[in-house]
Amino acid sequence: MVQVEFLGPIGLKPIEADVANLKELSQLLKKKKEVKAWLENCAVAVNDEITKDIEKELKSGDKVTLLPPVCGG
Amino acid sequence: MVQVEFLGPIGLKPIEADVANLKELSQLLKKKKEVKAWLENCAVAVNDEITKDIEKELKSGDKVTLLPPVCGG
Amino acid sequence: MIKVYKRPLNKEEIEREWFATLTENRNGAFVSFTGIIKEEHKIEGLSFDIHEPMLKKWFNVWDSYTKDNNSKLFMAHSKGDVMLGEISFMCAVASPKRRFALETMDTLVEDFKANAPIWKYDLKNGERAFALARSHKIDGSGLLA
Amino acid sequence: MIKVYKRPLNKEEIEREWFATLTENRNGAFVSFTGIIKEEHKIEGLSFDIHEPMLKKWFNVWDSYTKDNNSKLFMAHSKGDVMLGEISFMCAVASPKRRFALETMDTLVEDFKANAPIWKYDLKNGERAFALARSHKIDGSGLLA
Repeated sequence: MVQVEFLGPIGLKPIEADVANLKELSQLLKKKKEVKAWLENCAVAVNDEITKDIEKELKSGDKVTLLPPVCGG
Repeated sequence: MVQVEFLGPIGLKPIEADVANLKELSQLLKKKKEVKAWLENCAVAVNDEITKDIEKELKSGDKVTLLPPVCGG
Repeated sequence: MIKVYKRPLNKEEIEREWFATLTENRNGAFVSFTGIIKEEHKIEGLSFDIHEPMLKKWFNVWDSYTKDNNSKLFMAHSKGDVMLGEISFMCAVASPKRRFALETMDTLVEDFKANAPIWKYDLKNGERAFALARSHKIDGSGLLA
Repeated sequence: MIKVYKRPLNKEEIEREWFATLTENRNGAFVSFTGIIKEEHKIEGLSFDIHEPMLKKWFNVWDSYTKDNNSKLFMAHSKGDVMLGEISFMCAVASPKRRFALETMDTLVEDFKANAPIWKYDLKNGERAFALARSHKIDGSGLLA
């Protein structure tokens, strides 16, 4: 199982997902109404490293993080 | 009479010069050995305003200042 | 050095701490940036969420870069509420070369605004509202859309 | 605000004074530059001559420019001797816009180095030697040559 975290203003609790890569996770998250609207705006990190690779493999214990738009300072 | 000041490291006392413009002042200063070597390196201000006009007229009471290379900070 | 505070930043205290680390090898140029909560959109203040592990990763890239250039990088940020006139963000570059310090500060602050994992909320009428319109999508956003 | 001190600069004291002028209308970004005397050429310190009336004129051009942009400019410089590790130069821009503050600081510091009427001397073996090789001809130099 992969743990999925939603940071900052998304305001959702972490979920566990049984997916083998980010593409499968994308398909899963698009089915969740409260997450779908955020997907366009969010960057994705696997184990705290931002990734741009939708094919990225996930293994059990991996942590995927959704990062909405930021503004520090 | 025009007062001529030599700033910073030039280390000369002010002099008075009977000149009508900067060109005449240039001719006068080139004759002074201790000043001549500085002329190439110096900017010129008339009454504390930098000028690039060698034809600039001078009137009695004007102050001309020679500014050698700078390095604040 | 990066530190996250649960309160508004005390500029004097923090800069004193940063300066203390320079004693052995005082650098020539010290450039600092201070972010003060300013009046805009009738807010009473701002509030910040921070993902600290990823902030540290973001910071470490810049920290290595400055170290490679014989320079030092310092950063501090508040989490939680920071009210008008208070300080939420400080950062500084100490370097023997002023060009390096000035240029690094410039590009670093822009990268910080664009990519550091920090979320900003307006505090207004007792509510905490995500400042989406003033936020920036991180490079690579939309991957799962 | 510009001030020339007959001693090394006290960074905390000076920045506290600058910040105090911001209370009524706190700006969002405060960018500051601090020049510390660094070890180079085996000097014991540096010494500065300043032509204050022309320094003020130079400053006033930048001061008007920052005021026109709703921002504030601060500067302090030492004259006379400043030893290794001490501070000779400070300057800051406070602005509601961080881009303005960062860009102004960058161009201002370069213009300051190139054109402000300040002369720098190395203090070495008890002597005060003009640092010609590290100085810059003011724009327009050579007019009388």
